[in-house]
Amino acid sequence: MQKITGDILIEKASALLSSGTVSCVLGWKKGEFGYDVTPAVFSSVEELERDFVYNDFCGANFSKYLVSKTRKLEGKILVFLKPCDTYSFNQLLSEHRFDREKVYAIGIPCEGMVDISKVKATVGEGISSIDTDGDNLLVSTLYDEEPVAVDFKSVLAERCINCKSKKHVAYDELLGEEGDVIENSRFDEVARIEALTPDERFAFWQNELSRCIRCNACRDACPACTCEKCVFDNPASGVENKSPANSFEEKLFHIIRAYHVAGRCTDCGECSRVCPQNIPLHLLNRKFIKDMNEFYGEYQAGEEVGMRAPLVSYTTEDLEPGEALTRRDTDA
Amino acid sequence: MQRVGVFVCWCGSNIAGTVDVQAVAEALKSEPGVVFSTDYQYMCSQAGQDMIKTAVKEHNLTGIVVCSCSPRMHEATFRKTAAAAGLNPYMVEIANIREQCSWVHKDMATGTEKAIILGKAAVAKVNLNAPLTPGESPVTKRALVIGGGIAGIQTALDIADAGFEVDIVEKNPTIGGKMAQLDKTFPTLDCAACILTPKMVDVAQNEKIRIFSYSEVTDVKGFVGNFDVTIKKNARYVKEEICTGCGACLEKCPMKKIPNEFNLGMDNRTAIYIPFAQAVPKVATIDPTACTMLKKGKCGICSKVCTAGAIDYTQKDEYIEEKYGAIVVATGFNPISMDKFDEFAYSQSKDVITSLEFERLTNAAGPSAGKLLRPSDGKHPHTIVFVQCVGSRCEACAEKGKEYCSKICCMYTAKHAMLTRDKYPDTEVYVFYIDVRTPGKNFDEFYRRAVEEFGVKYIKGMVGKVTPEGDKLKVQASDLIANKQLHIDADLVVLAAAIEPDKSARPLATMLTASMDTNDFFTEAHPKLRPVESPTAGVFLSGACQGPKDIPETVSQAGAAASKVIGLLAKDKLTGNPCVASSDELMCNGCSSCANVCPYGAITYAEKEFRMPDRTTKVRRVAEVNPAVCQGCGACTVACPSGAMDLKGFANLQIMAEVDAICK
Amino acid sequence: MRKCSLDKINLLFAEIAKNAVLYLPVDENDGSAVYKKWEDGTAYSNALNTVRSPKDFFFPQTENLMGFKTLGKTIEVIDTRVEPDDFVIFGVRACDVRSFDILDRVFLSEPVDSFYASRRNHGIIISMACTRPSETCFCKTFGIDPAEPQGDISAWKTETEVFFKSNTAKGENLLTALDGILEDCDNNEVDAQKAKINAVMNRLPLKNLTTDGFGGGKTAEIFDSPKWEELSESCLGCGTCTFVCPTCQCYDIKDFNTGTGVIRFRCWDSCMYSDFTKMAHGNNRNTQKERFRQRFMHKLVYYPENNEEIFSCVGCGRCLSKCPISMNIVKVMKEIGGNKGE
Amino acid sequence: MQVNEYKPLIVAFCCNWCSYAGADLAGNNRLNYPADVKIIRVPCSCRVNPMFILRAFQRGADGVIICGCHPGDCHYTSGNYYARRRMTALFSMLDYLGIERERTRLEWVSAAEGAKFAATMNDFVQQVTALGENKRLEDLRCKK
Repeated sequence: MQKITGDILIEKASALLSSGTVSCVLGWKKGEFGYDVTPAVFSSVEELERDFVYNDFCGANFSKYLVSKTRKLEGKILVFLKPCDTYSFNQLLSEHRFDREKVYAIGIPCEGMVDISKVKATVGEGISSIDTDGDNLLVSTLYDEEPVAVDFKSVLAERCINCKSKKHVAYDELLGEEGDVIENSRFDEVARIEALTPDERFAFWQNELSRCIRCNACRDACPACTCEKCVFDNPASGVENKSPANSFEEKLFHIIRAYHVAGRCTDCGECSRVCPQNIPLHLLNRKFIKDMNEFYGEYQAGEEVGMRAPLVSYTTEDLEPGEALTRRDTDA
Repeated sequence: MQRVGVFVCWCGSNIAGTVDVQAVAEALKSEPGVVFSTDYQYMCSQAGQDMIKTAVKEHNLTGIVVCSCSPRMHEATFRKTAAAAGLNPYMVEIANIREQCSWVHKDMATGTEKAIILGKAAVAKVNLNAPLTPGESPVTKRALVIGGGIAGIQTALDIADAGFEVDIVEKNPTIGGKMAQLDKTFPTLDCAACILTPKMVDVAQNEKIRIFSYSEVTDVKGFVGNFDVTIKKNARYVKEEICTGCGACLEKCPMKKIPNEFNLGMDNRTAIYIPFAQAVPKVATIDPTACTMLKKGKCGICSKVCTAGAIDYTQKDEYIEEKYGAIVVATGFNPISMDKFDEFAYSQSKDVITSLEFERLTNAAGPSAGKLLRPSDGKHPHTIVFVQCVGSRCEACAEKGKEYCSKICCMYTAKHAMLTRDKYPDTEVYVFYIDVRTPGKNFDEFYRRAVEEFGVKYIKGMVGKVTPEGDKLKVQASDLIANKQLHIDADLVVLAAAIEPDKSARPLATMLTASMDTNDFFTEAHPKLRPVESPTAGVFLSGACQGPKDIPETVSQAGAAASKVIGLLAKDKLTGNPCVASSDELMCNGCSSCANVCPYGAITYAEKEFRMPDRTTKVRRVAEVNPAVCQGCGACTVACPSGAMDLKGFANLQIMAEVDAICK
Repeated sequence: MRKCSLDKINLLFAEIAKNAVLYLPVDENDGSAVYKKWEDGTAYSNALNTVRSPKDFFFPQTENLMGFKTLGKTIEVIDTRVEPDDFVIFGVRACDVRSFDILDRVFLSEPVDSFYASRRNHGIIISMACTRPSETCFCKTFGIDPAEPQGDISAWKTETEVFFKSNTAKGENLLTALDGILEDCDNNEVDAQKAKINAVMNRLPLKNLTTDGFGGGKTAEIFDSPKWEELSESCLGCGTCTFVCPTCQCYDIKDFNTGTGVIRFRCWDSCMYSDFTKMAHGNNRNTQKERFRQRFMHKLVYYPENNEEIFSCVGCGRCLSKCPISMNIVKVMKEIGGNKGE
Repeated sequence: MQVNEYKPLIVAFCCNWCSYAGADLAGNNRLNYPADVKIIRVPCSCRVNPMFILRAFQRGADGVIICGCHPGDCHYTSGNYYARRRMTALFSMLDYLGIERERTRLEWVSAAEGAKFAATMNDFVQQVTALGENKRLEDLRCKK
């Protein structure tokens, strides 16, 4: 359940719009069924009052939109950033992907976002509305007389269960109380896979990646994937491909995508959220993060602007690849 | 698609012995783009090159593949041939079918099969080659010589003689190096000082040469023709330009018990000192670790006695930044430490000495004024044992000594033995050796004289143990020819210690980005064809920093390095390596990953306007590569996530084409 | 009408699988369902529908068209076509069945797409009436009755039994072959089932969504609507909607260099992609707005214009549940079409 | 009679300054290693893009080895340090995906180490031969 309400955000945004501080607002627009909110640009108070919403389904990370919107839109853009979004925000600034001056960032608290597929797995299809009641979601369906109570914590998105930080690392203004970086167990699943035998690992990933339909949603939603043109879309790159013609190409795309964002990925989890096939793509990115933390020291992309990512720096004493693997084996 | 000509070289039987060259030529004929394919005995010969030129004309070739020796050997040759035939020189690719094929595989079928695959890879690559034009950069017409021994001195003099300015950076208070410590020189036995000191004076008096003594290089940036070097002038607490070298301060200095480095600690010097009488610059230096004024603020005598007023206790280290077009490394050598050779009792007995110490003992300016006296009791030694190869050719014990031959020991030991017998005929002189190596002009004659004329007792065999006993040194050794054990009661034992590169060489190599071998000797660009150049453009090698050398060899290499430097400085502009990185600005995100990994700072960013397909304009930050600064390593190309950064001559598509060709 | 008790459904599957490859929806761990090949022990899913549509069986994501073998400078053309085995798809929903009509109009009109045609010939579709439509369902908008699914054989499922009715000769032949397991029955239970479904249909949130404002001839009216900009504002330009859509049929033809030859294949493409229909001069739809508009104009205007007013959307709701930013055809229809669907 | 013995295909990326020269030296000294090794010259180990490695596996390579100057000896000062981090990350990821870690290797071979080059190649070929064909990163379309 979100502690801050949409009304507070609307009030804030309206004030900034009216005063001319910002010319438009990047926010969530309500949809048909309560859970299908859409990122949208609001440019008037009327639009805000009519459509703006902030609820348990506002998972979309707006940071990436700033790359295109700051180029396209006139004036300053107001953007609402949840704690994890602020890491992406900083990372994009480190990479000079948008003009900070064109953005007014408001940090907003987040209690974790709900994965609607988990709700559906509990109550089934046919959701007509979703309300909240304390720590529960009250889900009304076409098939149940009474709303079904669903424990909020039980339907949190994976990335929110393993939330790494409630702290905002960038903002112009903060609404609500500042949180802290959280001790989390987000690498446990990676460690579990690492501990499998190579055959098991291969089977695991073969099964996961074989579902890929190369819709590119992971890439297109990823705040680190902001290339003007992705190598996989560029016929001149020599590796362009459009579909996973076979298991090699599935792996190629996902290995290279994860590699390209290695050290830049803030672990926001958008890739896994948007995957229509529910492939746990974050486990690829987290593998790189975990490795680099273990081999080169703790590093959180986006923690500050201007940090040097592990793959664009070095020490003369770095581990050799073989040593790194052996060390991990013995640690495990 | 190019029109490719393939030229398969036999290299006599070097290639043709294990590779069916005709089959290779025939197989490559059907590769895409290939319009002509042939083989010839020596493609690098004039006739071979002419063959290429004719083929280019007759078949309108746009690309050339030579299947031959390593590109490190003849790529440049064939690029020139291509240029002479009117092609862009970078339209040439070499398939290395000698070093990486015919020489490492014994079977004809295997060799031929692999040669064809390597040829296919080269064809695949050349099909994607594009003509490249090198960029130009200006040349700073000044050279830096690092090290002021005989190598550095000779190089500097030769460069200055050609009219270019030279700076010598020497870490010691004086130039002169190891040669200044020597007594006589083989095989002519002229006195080292007599031939060296005039050269030192020449250096001092040459208007084109500046000496930064007691100084070191702390940073090197830039590239061939345009080095930016930071030189640290260590504080010597004496104003160099005022000090007249009169030596009054040395006499009055109360700290007189400082081991004298110049005499290898066999006598003492004062805290303020001039290493030796002919030092250049002849300027005093205060040893800050010994001077009570500097350590405790008490004394100041030297300042009082200096009539010139040259003493300055407040002097600070000074950093000087200079630009150079070329850098010569002449950092020289040192004898290795004898600490690990306890069997020779070096640390137990003062009468076990190294050859360099022996050199000082026999030098008229040395601690014993040239009289050969035992360091322990000042008595005349009657039996002297010379031990050769102490730490040299030490295959079994790499952590103790060196695997290589130190090259100079055989000759100087012969010299020492001969001179001893000449001056003190009553002395018994034994030399223990593994082999006596005397390849050099008049070298073997010299060694024979020592044996035949002077009666030095050469014994093939190694000394096993030296044990001090009373005033004698009990030497146990084996005589391999007579096949018996020997016991000699010696008065003096002289160890021919292996030599190793100076310790300052390793950090310097890192600064210069010059490569070194496992022994810390600088690597030459080519062991035979480019022996005085480092693989790093604009960095040259002079003297023993590249490998053990005697004086004649050092001086000739010094001259050779100088002539290479002169050749470089004589140019107004340098044409660079065109195989540099370049960014496709339409793809570039401006994310800075490339600049973060560039070791040369070759990448900068600019805000540029782009006209979009929908007729709007957008301003984006994009990377720009300075082709004169880029050295073409390719680090940026992999750091770039969008693939905007690519490397000319080693482009992504080219390398992938090679991969494809090899794997198909 | 014939029926089979649910207890015996596996016998039925086994019988079908004797002569053809049988595909049916199977539950995944994450609660979704996917079509999988039936093997002994495979359980038929109760899910409403699959994440990927059954169009994949006729129009797979990648399909080899032909090959070239190169030897030196010679090229040999290779026929890579593999004649598909006979197959049966079980449990296709009414909406998805309609999608085959839409695809047929594209691929089976002259010139006939022989790859598609061949798969159509080899495939038998056993549809399944819906029991529990989702809030995202709006097949009714396009005149589809989820209680009356088409296909070679129609099927209805109750708590205990599955009922079958053949619609085509192919379907009848299959049902006849299954005589040993099926038993004849009347329509009563199926009619009751249909009534139940229709009752639910009247409660669906999108029940009143209409195609008003769309259809052939509407291009001029809505092409320049300012709403397109707003709707497409947050579109990521990914291909999720396209790839889960049962009616999207665009593909790209590409060559893959194997090192010793070339495989020419086609693969799905998406009009949402920036390089879609890219030509020598560049791209004719340069902004995401234009690409976004194209997708919906095609489904709701261009296709009906060329196909007797049949819309190329079947209301299956996949894009509603899978779009990463929850933008979808319903929101477009409501905004642009001017009907609120309330 | 020899039965069709399995011969692996090994792609070796060698930096121009050290390892390629080391390979040349191995040749100069006539130090044998299997012809299964095919060398691609790159200016520096940092030029090796992970995509090249995956490409080699796709096209049928059974093992890929990257050779560069010893740490500290890079002709470009730091290229091999970046290569080391990149390859560590990549190899670890491939291992995570269940792809045999023995198929990839990073070695430092100086221009003076002809013997090491030959020994390394002999060893790597042996190691890959023991694994057999690369099945986990293959692209069947590229099979002969």
